[in-house]
Amino acid sequence: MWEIYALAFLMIAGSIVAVHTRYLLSAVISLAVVGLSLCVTFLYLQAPDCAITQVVVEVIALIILIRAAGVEKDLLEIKGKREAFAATATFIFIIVFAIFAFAALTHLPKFGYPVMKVSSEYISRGLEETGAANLVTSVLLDYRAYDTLGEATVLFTAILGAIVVLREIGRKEK
Amino acid sequence: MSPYRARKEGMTNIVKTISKFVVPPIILFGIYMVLHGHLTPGGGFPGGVIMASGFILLILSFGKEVTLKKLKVSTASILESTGALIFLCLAILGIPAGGWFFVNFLSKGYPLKIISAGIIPLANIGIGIKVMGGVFAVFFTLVVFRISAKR
Amino acid sequence: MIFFLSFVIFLIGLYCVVIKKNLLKIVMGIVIMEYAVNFFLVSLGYRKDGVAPIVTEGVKEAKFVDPLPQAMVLTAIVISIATLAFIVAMCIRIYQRYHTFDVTEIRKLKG
Amino acid sequence: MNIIPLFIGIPLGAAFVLVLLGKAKEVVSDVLINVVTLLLAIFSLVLIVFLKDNGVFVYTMGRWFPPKGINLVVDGLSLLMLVVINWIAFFVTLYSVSYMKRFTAKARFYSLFCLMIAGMNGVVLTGDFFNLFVFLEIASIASYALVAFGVEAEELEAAFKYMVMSSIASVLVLFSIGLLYGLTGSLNMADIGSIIQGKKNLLLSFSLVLFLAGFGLKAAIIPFHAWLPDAHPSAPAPISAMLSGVLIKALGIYTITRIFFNVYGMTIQLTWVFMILGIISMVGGGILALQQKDFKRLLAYSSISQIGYIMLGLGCGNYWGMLGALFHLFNHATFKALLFLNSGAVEYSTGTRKLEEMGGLSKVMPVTGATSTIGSLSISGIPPFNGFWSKLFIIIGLVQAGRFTLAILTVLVSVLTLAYYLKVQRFAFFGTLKKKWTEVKEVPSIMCVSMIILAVICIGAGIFFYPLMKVILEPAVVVLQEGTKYSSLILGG
Repeated sequence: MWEIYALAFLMIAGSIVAVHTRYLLSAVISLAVVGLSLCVTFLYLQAPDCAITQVVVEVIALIILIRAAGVEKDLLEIKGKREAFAATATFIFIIVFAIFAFAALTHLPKFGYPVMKVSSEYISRGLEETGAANLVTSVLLDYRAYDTLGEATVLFTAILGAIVVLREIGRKEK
Repeated sequence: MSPYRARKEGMTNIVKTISKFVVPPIILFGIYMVLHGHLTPGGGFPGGVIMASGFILLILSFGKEVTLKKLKVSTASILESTGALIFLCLAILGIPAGGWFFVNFLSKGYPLKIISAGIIPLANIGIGIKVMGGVFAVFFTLVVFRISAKR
Repeated sequence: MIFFLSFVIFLIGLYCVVIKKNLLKIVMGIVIMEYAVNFFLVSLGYRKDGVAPIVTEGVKEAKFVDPLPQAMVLTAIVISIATLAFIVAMCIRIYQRYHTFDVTEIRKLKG
Repeated sequence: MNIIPLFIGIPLGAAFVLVLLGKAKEVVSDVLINVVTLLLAIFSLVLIVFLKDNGVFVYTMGRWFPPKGINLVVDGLSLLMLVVINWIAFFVTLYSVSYMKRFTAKARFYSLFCLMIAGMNGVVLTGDFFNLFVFLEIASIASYALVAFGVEAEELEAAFKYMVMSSIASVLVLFSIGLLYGLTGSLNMADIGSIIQGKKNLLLSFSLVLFLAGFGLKAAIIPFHAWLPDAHPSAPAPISAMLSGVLIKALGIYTITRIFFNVYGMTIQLTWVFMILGIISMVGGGILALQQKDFKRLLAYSSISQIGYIMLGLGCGNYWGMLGALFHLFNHATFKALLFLNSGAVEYSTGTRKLEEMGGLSKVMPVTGATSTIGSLSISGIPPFNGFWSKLFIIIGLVQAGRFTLAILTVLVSVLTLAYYLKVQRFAFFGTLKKKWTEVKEVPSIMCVSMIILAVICIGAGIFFYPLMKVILEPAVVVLQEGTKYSSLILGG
C-alpha cells in the first residue's frame, strides 16, 4: 500500500516541477516522470493492461513532445508579464474548488472497497460468456465493444485531423 | 559496408547497427501482443503502437528515406482505413449473423487457447493494423513538416 | 486519501492550463489533467488484496479487481494520446505561422 | 429496429472509405457524401413513423442488456435532435459541394464531416455515460480539425483556443463520470438514475457542477463562451453553419437536458440555475452582437444569445416553456444555418466579411439577399416566420411561471435582435451598390438551392407550426415532463 502513496507524491512533485520549470525540455522530461510513475502505479493497482498501454503511449508522447519543443532553438520558457490579479483570482478559485471537492470526495466508498454492481457479473461469468481469459479484453471488445469502436474512431479522427492541419496549402489560388 | 549505413542521414553508426538488430524483435513482439490480446495483458492498441514504434526507431536512426522504402506513408494511411473498416465490418456482420450490432457471432472455442473468444482476436488484429498505420502516418507527418518549416 | 491525491494532480494541471502563457505548457497542463483522471479511475476499481483480472489455469476463483474502470482507462488513454498528437500538430503549425509559442503574442483575432 | 445503429455505422464507414478515395475524382466523393447524408436524413424521418406508436425504442449493443452492455435509446428528444442534425447536415453538404472547391483536400474534409455527424448521432442516441464521453470526443476533435481547415493564422489560433477550452470540458466530464461510477458501480444512465433517485449528498451535487461546467463549455453559455466568437467565424461557412446550428446543441444543450431532467431530476434550485444562465447569455450575447462589424462574428454572438433563450425556456419547467425551448432549438438550427450559409455566399462572391465594405448586394445577388432577409426576420421573431412562435411560447411559459419581468426582458432582447439584424440588412444587402461590387455574380446554383430550401423551411415551419408541433415536438416535451421516470421506462422495456 505505501508504494502507491509514495508514487502519488512523486507524481505530484513531478507535475509541480513540470509546471514551474523554466526550461521546456526539462518540463517535458518531468512530465515523462509523471507518466512513468503512473505506469508503475497501475502495476501496483493490479492493472497490467493499463500499465502496458500507458508505457507505450508515454514513449510516443515523449518523442512527439520533444519534437515540438525542439522547434524552438532556445528552450527557455517565455516570461510573460505577471498578471498578479489573474493569478490570485485563479488561485482562490482553485482553493475553493478544492475544498468543495475534498468534502465531496469523502462520500465515495473507501479506497479498496469498490461497489462493483456491474463488474461482479463480468468477473463471475466473463470467461464462459465471452471466452476471453483476459477479463479487461472481454469488457473492452465484447461487453462494451461499441466504446472501443468509438475509441478507434477517435484515434482515426485525430490522425486525420493532424494530417489535415499539417498540409502545406489550405486554399487554392484564385 | 551496407548501403544503409553509408548514408549520412540519421544518427551515428553505433545507433544504426543496434537498431538494425533491435527493430525486427520489436515488430515481432508487437505482433505477438496483438495475437495474444485476449489471453494476456495487452491487445490491439499497445501491440499496434509497439509495431509503429519499431518504424519510428527506423526514422530516428536511419532517417526518413530508408524508412519510406520499408513502409510508405500512403500505404500506412491505407492500412489505417482498412483496419478501421475490418473492425466496423465485424460490428455490422453481427446484424445478419446474430441479430444485433456487435454480437460475438463466432464460436467461443476452448478457453485459454489462442483460437478462442469468437471475434475478439479478429477485432484485435483490425485494431492493431489500424493503430500501426495511424501512429506511423502521424509521426511521419510531424517529422516531415518540421523539416520543411525550417526552410 | 488516494482520491484526494489524484484530485491534487488534477488541480495542478488546471492551474497550469489557466495561468501559463506558453502553448506547450498549456498542452502539458491538459496532459497532467488526463493523467490525474486516469489515476483516479483505476484507483476507484482497486480492491484490497485483489489480483489482476486475468484468468489463468491455476486461479479461477481469485479475488479480482474491478475490470470495468480499467477498460475505461484504456479508452481514455487512447483518447488522450490522440488529442495530444493533434494538439502538437496544431502547435507546430501555429509556430510556423507566428514564430512564437507565446500566447500573448498570438493575437490576430480581435475581442 | 435494426436501422438505429446505422446512424453511426453509415457515416463511420463513409468516413473510412472517403480517406481511401483521396486520389479519386472529386465527383465521386461529392456524390458519396450527399448520398450518405440524404440517406441518414430519410432514416430519421422513417424513425418518426415507427416511433409514433411505440414511444420509445431501446437497442442493446451486442445482446448484452443494460447495465451490462451499452444501449441506444430513441425517444422523442433524441428523435428531434436526429432530425435536426441529419437534415441540416444534408443541406450543408449540398452547399459545400461548390463552396469547398476553393480549398484543397476535399475528400478529407468530407471524411471529417462524416465523423462529426457520427459523433453527434452517437451522443444523441446513447444511453450510457462513458459512451457519451467517447462520442463527445469524436465530434469535438473532428470539429477542431474542421475549424482549422483553412490553415491560415487566424483559423489556427481560433481552433487552438477552442481546443484548449473544449479539452478542459472533456476532462471535467470524464471526472464526473468517474465520480458517478464510484458511487453507483454502473455506467448506464437509466440504471444510475434509478439508483440515485431521491438521494442527496455533496458528491452528487459536485458531479452535477462538473457536468454543468463541462457541457456548458461545449454549449457556450455565457461564463464559458470565450471560444465561440473566435471559432465559429473562422471556420469555413458550411462548418460554421453546422457548429452554430447543430453542434453546440447536440453536445451542449441536449446533454445538459438529458442529464439534468432524466437522470438527476429537476429541482427548484436547478430551474433557477438554468434561468440565470439563460438570462445572462441572452442579454450578454445580444449586447455584444450589436457592436460587431464582422458579419460572421455578429452571427456567432447572436448564437450565444439564442442559446440563452433555449436555456431560459427549459428553466421555466412548464409545458409551454419547454415546448418553446425545443421549438426554438429546431428553429435556430434552420435560420442560423441559413444565415451562416448566406454569409459564406457573400464571402464566396466578394471575398470580404466586413459589413462596412458591403452594400447593396441584393441587387447583384438576389437569392442570397432574399433568403437572408427571410432568415433575419425569422430570427428576430416577426410573424408569421417560425422564430415568432417559439419566442411566443417561451414568453407564455414565463408568464405562466409567474416571471413577468423576465417575460418583458425577453421581448426587449427580441427587439435588440431585430436591431442588429436590421443593421446587417442595411449594411450588406440594401442601400447603394458600391462600385467595386458591380462585377459580382450570384453564387453557383447548387449553393442557392440549399439556401432556398432552408428559407422555405423557415417560412413553412412558421405557417404549419401546429402539425410540426404535434409530430416531433410534443413527444420530446413528454420526455422532459416524465423526468426521472425515464429510468424505469428504459430498464422495464
